[in-house]
Parts: sequence; structure tokens; C-alpha cells
Amino acid sequence: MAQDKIKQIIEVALLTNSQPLSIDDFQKMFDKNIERSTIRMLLDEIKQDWQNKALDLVQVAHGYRFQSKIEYSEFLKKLNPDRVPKYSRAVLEVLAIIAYRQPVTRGDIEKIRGVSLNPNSLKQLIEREWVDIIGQKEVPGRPSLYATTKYFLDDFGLKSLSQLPEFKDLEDSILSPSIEKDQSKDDVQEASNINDDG
Amino acid sequence: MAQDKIKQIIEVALLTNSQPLSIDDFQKMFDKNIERSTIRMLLDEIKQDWQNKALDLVQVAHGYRFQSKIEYSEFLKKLNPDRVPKYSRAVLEVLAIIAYRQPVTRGDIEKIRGVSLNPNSLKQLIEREWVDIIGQKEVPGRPSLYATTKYFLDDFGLKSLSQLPEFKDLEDSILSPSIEKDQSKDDVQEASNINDDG
Amino acid sequence: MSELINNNEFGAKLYGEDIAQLPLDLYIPPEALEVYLESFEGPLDLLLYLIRKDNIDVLDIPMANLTSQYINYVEQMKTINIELAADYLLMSAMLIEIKSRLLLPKPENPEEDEEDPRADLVRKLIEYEQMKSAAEELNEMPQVGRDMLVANAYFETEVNKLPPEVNIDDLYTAWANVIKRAKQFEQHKITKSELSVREHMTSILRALKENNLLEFSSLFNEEKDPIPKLVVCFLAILELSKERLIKINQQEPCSPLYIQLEEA
Repeated sequence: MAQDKIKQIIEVALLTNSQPLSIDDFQKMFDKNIERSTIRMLLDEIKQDWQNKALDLVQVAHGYRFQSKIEYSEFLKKLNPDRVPKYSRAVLEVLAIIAYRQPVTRGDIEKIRGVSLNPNSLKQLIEREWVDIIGQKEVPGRPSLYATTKYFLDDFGLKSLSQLPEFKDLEDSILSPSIEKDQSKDDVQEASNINDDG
Repeated sequence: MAQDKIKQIIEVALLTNSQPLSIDDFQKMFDKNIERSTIRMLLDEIKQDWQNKALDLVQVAHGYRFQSKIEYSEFLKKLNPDRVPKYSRAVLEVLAIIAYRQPVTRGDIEKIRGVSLNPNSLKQLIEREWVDIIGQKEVPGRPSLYATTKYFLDDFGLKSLSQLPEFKDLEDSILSPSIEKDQSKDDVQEASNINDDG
Repeated sequence: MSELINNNEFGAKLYGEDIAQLPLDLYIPPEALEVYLESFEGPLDLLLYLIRKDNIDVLDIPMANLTSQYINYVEQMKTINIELAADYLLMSAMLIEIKSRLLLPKPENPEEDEEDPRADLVRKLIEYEQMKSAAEELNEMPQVGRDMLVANAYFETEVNKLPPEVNIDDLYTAWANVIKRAKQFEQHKITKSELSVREHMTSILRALKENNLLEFSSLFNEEKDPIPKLVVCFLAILELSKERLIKINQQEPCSPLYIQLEEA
């Protein structure tokens, strides 16, 4: 098959699927007759072709997808104004704790935030399929363990959790500027080690 | 706004929506500042632009949409050979609530699930003819009352709602999956006798 | 954009105003205090705010000062919303404990940080602060559905798209999940008997949709229906009337009963 045709098939598959497609998916379309390296190369070409257009070809946790460039969001939002989700600070804090500390129990979340947890916050995240229960902690009461899903990564345009933004330097946040930088780094380290007694 | 920009916004809206978009929808995106005739003209241009590409811009009953040219379908189908679409968890939960708690209003569903309801979930169930509106509740706002249909029973192989799996052993199964099945039979028998207040 | 994006460094607002702009010892009217405190996510958040407001070095917290400021807030809060105050009261107890331990004679070797009773609080504050800023950063990241949409053009096939398949087990599982989560709120007791009543409720409403008025007796078929079914049907009518979905009418004593939909 001509490469041009293969490329066009890959492109149309990406344009018609809202779920990200993996290299495996593309191979399946061609009954595995096309090398993975060829597919990667064509994906690169497609990415180039669309550079100055309205969609971006991006790679996320589940594979490749086309998404609208951010500059269009103000217009696209108007098509479905009540579909645009908005989360409270509490929900976002819970999400951040689950994302950075997973797997965590409800108790862990409450301990970090210092306040009891409204079950609704977790529900909203589970409903969005950003968070899932991945098991039970084998302690009395067998509390559920929460973790982020691949959809969470997809929706935030991440390939893996390691792409989450790093914590801000403590100097910018809580410590006053008079403290030396090196010291604060140690403290971050220390702080993240100590939190895991259930 | 430059016409090029308007055109690109229309194009990106079409590419990201599998539901057809009407001229009204496009006008909404621009707060009605763009003439219908301009939008029609730009749609024509977009149609031209895509003529030799993998997608067609077509006009259907409810508006305009991009769709893949039929020649690609043999490849696209291979992506999901038994392309059995799935309902999201939200849709299934809404269906379960309507089945077990009917007749219910949207508010009832939201109360049980603890999150607000995406109207699309109900729409999918109504389009499938598993759920329909059987009246309005005479409270402020006169919310619609939803119930399951006969088609729902047919499609699930049920003679009546009382054949739905029972909550009692459902709860048991959450607590301990090893519960015996036979027990449920007795309960059915018992059930048709007297109703206790839920 | 969301509150989080334009928020100030403390993330708290009162009547849309930056809380950081409140004068230090301003008297806060009780209704405002509630709004004020609700803008904090909890005791740690309030503590962080107090530390930042006074530009206190978190590694060297002047406990006396901080504790008294904090307790002052909590005192006011107690009179308004005792439930909200519980978490805050716990924090006050902790602050007082730290303060009292600081008053005890200090160990000989000042290098030993572990001995500082503030260490645990500092760790908590640091960790919370990290998560708070991580939450802000997450919120600022472009998100599918909010900032961008995914390409989703229509996929034309020769065959009609099959509708999704769902079987009874899927439904069962979905319901199990609903119950599991709803259990955190309240008990939903669904029994088999209630289900059959609900089924009758639905069919009566359907019948009323077609005929505005139904004779009560037409809903019962005493010859064909077994007694349990008649009972269930009767219960369904009672339930419908209790939920104010139908009206039961009678023109005069001993005349036939009619049911019709409740009207506004």
C-alpha cells in the first residue's frame, strides 16, 4: 500500500476516534503488515502537517489523539456551556493528593488536609473517571485505596504520572526567603517520607 | 474577527463534535455576531477544502458534520472488530436507579448518586427506548418522571421488574461475595406479600 | 475561569475581596466570619494563612502569638458553627500542646531538630502547602473538556452502528456501585416487595397518561390476579398518592372511586 494512503488512513482513524489510539491499534488496522517504525514516522508527519491548523496531534497515556488547540476553547465552550466541568478547591486538593500520593485511603487524605472529607469530593472524581478504587488496605476496616486512572492522564494530556508538575520549591511557598535553599530541599524530602503511617 | 479565524473555529467545532451542528449552534459560538449567510459561505469553503481528503463535510437532518469517506470504513472497522459500543458507567448507573427506584425525577437520581446529572445520560437511555417520561411530578418546576419501558424488560429478558436482582443479596455480595444464590429465591416469594416502608 | 486561577496566594476570598487585605485586628461580623472561614479548606489552611499574613518563618513559629490568634478565630467560630469548629478545635489543642512543650526546659544540644515539638506541625504544614499548590497547578493545566476537545468526527460505516449491549449483570454491578457509594450518605433499602410496588406505580402512571381518569376498580382484576398482586397494586396506589403523583376522587359516598394525575 502506498505510504500516502497509509498516512491518510491513520489520519482519518485519529479524526474519528475520541479515544486515543495506540501503535497497536494502528497495526491492527493494517493486519500488522505495517512496521511500528513506519507508523511512528507517519504520525510525526501528520503532526507536522497539522502544526498550523486548529488541531494538535498529541501523545497521552493511552496513545495518540487529535485535540483542539487551547485558543479555541472560548468558542467551543459556548456550544455546550453547561457541559464544562468546574471543580471546587476541596475537590482539586483531593485530586492532587491522590495524584501525588497514590494509592491513598480516605484517612490519608484527611490527614494531609487536616479536615474531614466530604464524600462528595471523591464521588465527583470517581464520576469523572479520574479516580478509581484499586483495592483495600489491609488494616482494620479495610479502607478503600484510591488512585488516579489513565483517563486522568489522558484528560490532562500526560503520558505518565511522572509528567505531573513538580512541587514548587518551598522557598516560593511556605518558607520565608531568609532560609537557605538547600535546607528547604531536605525538608521536602523528609516531609514526603513521614506521611505514610496509616 | 477575520473570516479566516471564523472559518477555523467552525472547522474545529465540526471536527470535535460527532453530533451534527446547526447554523444556530455556530451562531451561538460567536454570540450571534456572525451572519447566517457568512456561516453558510464558510461551510461551503470548508467543504471545498476537504474535497480531496479523508473526511466529507455533509449536511444531515440536524445540521452539518464531518464524516469519514466510506472507502476508509474497511480499515476503521478493524480498530474495533466487534465494535460493540459501551455505555459509560454513569449511563448504567442512571439506568439502574431508574429501574430500581421508578418513577424518579432527575433530582432523585442526582440525590442518590450525589453528583449532578449529565443530560446526555438520560438522552441515551431515552433514545434506546429503555426509559421514557411517564409524567410530571406536581412540585415546583414540574420535573419529569422517568421509568423503564417494556422494551427494557424485553431486552433484559425480564418478565417484570421484580425479576431484577435483589438488593438484599446485592448488599450481601458487597460484604461477602461467597453468599449462596438459592436464598434469593425464597426472598422473591416472600417479597410479593407485603411491602415495608423503604 | 475558576476561582483557583485568579486566587491570591492565600486562596481565600470574602465577598469577592482578597482576604489578605483585611486589616489585622478587624472586627469580623459573625455572618461574615462564617463566609470567611468557609473560604478556608480547614485548620491547616487557616494556620498557613496566619503564618503567611504575618510573614512568619515556618521553621521558627512564634507559638504563643500564633496560638492566640488561632484560638481567637476558633472562639468566634464556635458560636456560629460548632460542626465546622470541630476540626479547628483539634488543631487548637495541638497548638496548645506544642506551646506548653516549648515552655519546658530545652534539651542541652540545640542541634537536635527532632526534639522540637513544632517539627510535626511544620511537616504537616509543608505537606499541605505542597498539595494546595499542586491542586492549583493541576487546575491551571489544560484539560480535555474544559480547555480542549478531542477530534471526534463521525465514523461512517455501511452497517448501522450497533447499540451498546448491556446485560443484567452490568445493571446489577452498576446498581451495586450506586449503593456502595450511596451508603456513605444514607441507607437505601430496596426490597423485592418495594420493586413490585414501584413497577405498579409506573404502569398506573402510564395508564393515566393515556386516560386522564381511571376508575379505581378498573385497576384490579379480582378474578385473574392472585391476591398478592392485588395487594401490591393497592399499595402502589397509596404510594402514588403519598408521593402526590395522583389524586383519588369520589363524587359522593358509595359512588365509584376515580384516580387521576395530580395537577399543579
